[in-house]
Amino acid sequence: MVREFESSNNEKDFILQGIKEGLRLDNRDKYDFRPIGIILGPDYGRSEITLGNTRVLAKVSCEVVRPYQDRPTEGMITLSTELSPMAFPSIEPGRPSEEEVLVSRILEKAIKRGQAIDTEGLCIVANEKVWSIRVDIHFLDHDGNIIDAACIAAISALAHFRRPDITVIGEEVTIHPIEQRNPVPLSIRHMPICVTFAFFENGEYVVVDPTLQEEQIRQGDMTMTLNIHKEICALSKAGGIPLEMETIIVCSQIATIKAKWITEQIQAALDAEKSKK
Amino acid sequence: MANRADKRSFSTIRPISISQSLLSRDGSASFSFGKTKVLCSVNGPAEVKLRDEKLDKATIDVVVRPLVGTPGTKDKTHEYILRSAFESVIQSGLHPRTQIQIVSQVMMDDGSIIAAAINATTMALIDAGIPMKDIVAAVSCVINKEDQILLDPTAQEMENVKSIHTFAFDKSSSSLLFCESLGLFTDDQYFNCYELCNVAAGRIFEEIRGAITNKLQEYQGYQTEL
Amino acid sequence: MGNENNNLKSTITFEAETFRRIQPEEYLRKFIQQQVRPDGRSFNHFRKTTVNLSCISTADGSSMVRIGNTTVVCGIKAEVSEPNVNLPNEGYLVPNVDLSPICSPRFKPGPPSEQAQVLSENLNKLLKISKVIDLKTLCIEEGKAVWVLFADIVCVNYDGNVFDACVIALISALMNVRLPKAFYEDGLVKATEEKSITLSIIRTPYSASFAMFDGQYLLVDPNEMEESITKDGTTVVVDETGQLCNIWKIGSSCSPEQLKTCISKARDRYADITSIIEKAKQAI
Amino acid sequence: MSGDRRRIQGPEVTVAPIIIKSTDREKIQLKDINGQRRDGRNLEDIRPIFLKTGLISQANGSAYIELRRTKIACGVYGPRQTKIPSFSGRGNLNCEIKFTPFSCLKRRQPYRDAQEKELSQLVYEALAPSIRLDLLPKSTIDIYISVLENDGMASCFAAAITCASVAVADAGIEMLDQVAACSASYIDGDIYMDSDLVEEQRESGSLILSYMPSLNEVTHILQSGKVEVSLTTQAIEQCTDACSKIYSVMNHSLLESVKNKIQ
Amino acid sequence: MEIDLEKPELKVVLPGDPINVTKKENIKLGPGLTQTQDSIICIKAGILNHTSVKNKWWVENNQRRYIPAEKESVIGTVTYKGGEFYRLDIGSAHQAILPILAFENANKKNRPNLNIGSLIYARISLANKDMEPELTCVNPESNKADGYGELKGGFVIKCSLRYCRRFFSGEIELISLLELLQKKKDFEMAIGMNGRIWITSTSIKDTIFCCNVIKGAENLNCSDINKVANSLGI
Repeated sequence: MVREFESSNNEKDFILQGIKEGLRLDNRDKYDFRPIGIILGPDYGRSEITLGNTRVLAKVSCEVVRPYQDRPTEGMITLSTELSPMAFPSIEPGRPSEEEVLVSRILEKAIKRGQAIDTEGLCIVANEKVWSIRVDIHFLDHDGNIIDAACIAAISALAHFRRPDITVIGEEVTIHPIEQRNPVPLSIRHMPICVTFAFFENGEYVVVDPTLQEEQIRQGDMTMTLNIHKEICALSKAGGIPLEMETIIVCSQIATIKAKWITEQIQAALDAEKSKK
Repeated sequence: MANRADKRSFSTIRPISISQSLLSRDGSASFSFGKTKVLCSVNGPAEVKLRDEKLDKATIDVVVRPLVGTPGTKDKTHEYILRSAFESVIQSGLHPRTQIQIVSQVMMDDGSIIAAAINATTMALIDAGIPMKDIVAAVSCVINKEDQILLDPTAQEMENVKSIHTFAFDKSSSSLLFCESLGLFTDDQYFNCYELCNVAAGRIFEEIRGAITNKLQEYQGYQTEL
Repeated sequence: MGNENNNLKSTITFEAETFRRIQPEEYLRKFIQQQVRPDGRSFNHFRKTTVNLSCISTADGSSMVRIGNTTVVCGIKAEVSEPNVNLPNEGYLVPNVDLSPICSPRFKPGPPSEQAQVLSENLNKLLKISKVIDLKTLCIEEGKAVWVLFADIVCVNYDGNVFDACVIALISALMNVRLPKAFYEDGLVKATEEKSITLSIIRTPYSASFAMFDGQYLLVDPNEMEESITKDGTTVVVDETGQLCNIWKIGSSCSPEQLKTCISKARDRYADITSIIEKAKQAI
Repeated sequence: MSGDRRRIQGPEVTVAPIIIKSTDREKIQLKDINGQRRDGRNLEDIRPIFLKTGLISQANGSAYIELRRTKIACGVYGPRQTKIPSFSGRGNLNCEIKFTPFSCLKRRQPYRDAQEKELSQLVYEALAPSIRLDLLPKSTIDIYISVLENDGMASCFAAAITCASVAVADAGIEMLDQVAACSASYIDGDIYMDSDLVEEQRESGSLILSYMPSLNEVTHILQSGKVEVSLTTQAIEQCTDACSKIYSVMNHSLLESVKNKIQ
Repeated sequence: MEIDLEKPELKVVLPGDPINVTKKENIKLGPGLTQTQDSIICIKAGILNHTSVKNKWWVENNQRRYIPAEKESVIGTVTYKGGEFYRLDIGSAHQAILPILAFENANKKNRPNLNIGSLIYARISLANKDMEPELTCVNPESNKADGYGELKGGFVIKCSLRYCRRFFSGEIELISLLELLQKKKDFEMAIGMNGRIWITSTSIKDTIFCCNVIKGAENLNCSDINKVANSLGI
């Protein structure tokens, strides 16, 4: 196992003291996100996200498969979040780590259970053929808060994705290559956005979008998944210190503002990409 | 002559782009042939797992990650190719009982992916300062149904071909380090491909030198006389 | 005491076996310089190769191949399945190599090692890209049922050059396959008890492998020791017309002339393998 | 959905086709009026044994056994250093039996299944008493058995034990005695020695005996099915007799291999 | 490749490039170069450097991974505390050993008390590719601590090894940047050759400011550094 060493006590004390004084190393306010970079394309369904030094690539692909027998008219969505040693030198490929389980669970909730994508719209011929949509999320560099970054990458890639158009005559299905006929976007019901908080000193201090060094000293964390309509899709607080109800309410208010801000950025990136084409 | 879909001549490679030091690892680089792009990171010499430890040299660990889907036998084969090609140039004896980890991530596959992965790895190893006695560059070509040799094929050009060839050469003697040729082909066709790719590899070495020079020139300002 | 030590220093001698263990490369070099290999072969000599067809009655086609000590068994089992939605009239041919811990101390129990995966992948590519059989001939009922041929190759003894052995075993087992007559009826596939249908094989490629030592000595059909010392491998696959199907080369650098030598030796070897397989066919 | 990506993938679900049988298995006569079985054997006869040692050059010891269609190879590695650093005064014995995917009528999956785990444990139990593990502290002996073709599970399992015992002896590991194993099937009140697959499918029970002939000691015995005590006693006697015959084959092949080594 | 040493231009070399050395006697090869049977070749990419004093040659690059070298000062974090020694992460492949007695005035009874996670400024006393590096907190010339030992408080920034070397080589622009910064903020720093710079100041805010200025100058050239320095002066 390639070990990665934690920061020294000096660094940990320094960061904690900074947070208490409302100072972060990158001069951010406690409720600020790091700058978000979204690069879409060149092909459909690709999104590369930077959140400070955290870097995530999402790629959406599709294929025609047989539907599950118990859901004959629903397409499928698969999320793959295998952590790569590129961002996590200490992980062993092929074995899911604790972190990976957490990330996949939150994204699964946000995108699949939150029904961000209309799966009925992916049906081609009931019982016979449906679209299976796959989102591969690759973590390229890790400087904290991979969940929020992965969510932005996944949802922007899905929004950017186009599947080949089809014609159905009876049971005959023709798939038109994207060079021949304009491909079709997925029907996206809403865009779930994750906002992660880190807590320090028994919940007395909170920051949004923690960096890796901040994550190392946090005492607890919470991820809220919500959309621009101020609907909360998921809320995940996996362990850590207990929080007061009031804190959670404050966080949810901040999260609504952040979700709106992030959605606008994704939308701007999508619009810019569209006008280019 | 120029009747390829992207208006290239048969013996031209696509525009190459190289970026270095992109990630917070010891070394990283991306290498592109046109749209095909591979990102590679290198970590090490670092601590090695006890069971992988070699007493007289560094252990070279290669992980290849596909863009779509979970890694399979194809990616394992690419790992094996990369490790074999670079084990012969990395001076692993200088860092015994350590690990040099290479992670190659396909960013976009538009043909010639092994060649791009080999070139990206060369760049990332250079970026990490891993000692090497030579560097490696690779190029692919295909022979289509009309018996034409197409250098550096795109994904579309790799379909319905008679044969597919990938060659990797070292820089100092431009001799063959790795080759994979598949399909059906004659001796002459094979050696024509060999020659064509050998020349193209020379082009890639120039590009690599150019990229390194550009990067170092940024620092030229603070070269002080010692 | 001191005297003894001095004696030791001056007359240090090794058993050949000890020398091989502590200085394997030097050991091999000493032989090569005498134009001979540690197992007594000349550089150009392939080990004795035997093929035994129909050796496994539970398989629909089988072959046991030995090259020297290296032994592999290929058994082909035919099952049926629905075809891929996008390729409704194509069957499947699924080759897998198992390098189980029985065949060499280098393999551990558990999922396939990297080497096994590389062997399987290379065999699969060879079958697909060089089109050994037309998968459309494995169709039973378009869009409904196709044959799936599982070609499992088990290595029983690993003494180098396993790829050549695997190719011979796979191709000869494919030739040995006898399928029942199958028909699709009410969502089921029924088959006759009698198995007499052979596969129509388009091409029968065989491989020859080489290892380069010290950049100049080309050793054909390397055994385990030669492979592990040279860390080099060149494989050339040719078909019955002499066309090239596959050239695979890893390890130390080599020149075009050396590749040409490999290719011509691979063609010579092809003729030998064909006659060995013909003999095996007659022996059934 | 994903399956095992470390192997070349076939389709997700495959089945064997339904064979339209011309003759019903149930109607096959297992013995004729003279008491002769389909292959000409008498009920108490075992199949001819082909046994050879030293075929796996990479192993410390190896053996290959063939009982007509049943074909098994065994490789022994060790004694070698135990990987887990905890100290043990006794040697470790590790047995693994693996059926190749093409070895049975129905294709077996390539990964290790529950039956293989169980059989591996039984091989361990049958062999462990014969090996001087007390002389091998901190060491491990690995016995790998590969079933290339299986013509009757009980007889195949017995052959695997015999084969493994010879392979251990071939590796030069100290043993108290060789273990010979033999199986018997109870069919319609008769005892069929060393039954094949067709016979086995009709059995009401079976017995597998592992026996050290020189010491006259049984290392392992496994009976299944409901059988009268007297029949079981008879089966045990017949199996010990058969084991003694197998023992002479084992000794013969080991002697041959020693002769070859000396030459 | 022919490399003309008389020209003052950048001498960019790649691994495998042969070096044509005019004077073959008493040659000293530094990092990035190695000798094969009959020639000298580069094993790292970078800028080829040469001094006629002692006829020394080496390749300068932007490596980030630290390879321990004797006599260099490094900053490490304690990861293990044993009866005879501490183990420190200094960013190299192997952790470094710091013997308990390698401190000023340390003896069997009077031993330093460092905790896991403490930050130490130390000097490499032994470096060998086959052994774990060894550290000392005593300057062998004076037998005194001379600044080596535990670093209290402050923060650590990580940068390329070359950036650290530039401070030690006394590059004018960097030194003047530090001087200007010193005028504005009262701060202390320690530079480890392993790519770690420790900075402390009177307040968290000032430390963050200094860290960002120093970190920000890493990838700038001289004129840009001057610009940064000037902007500080206002």
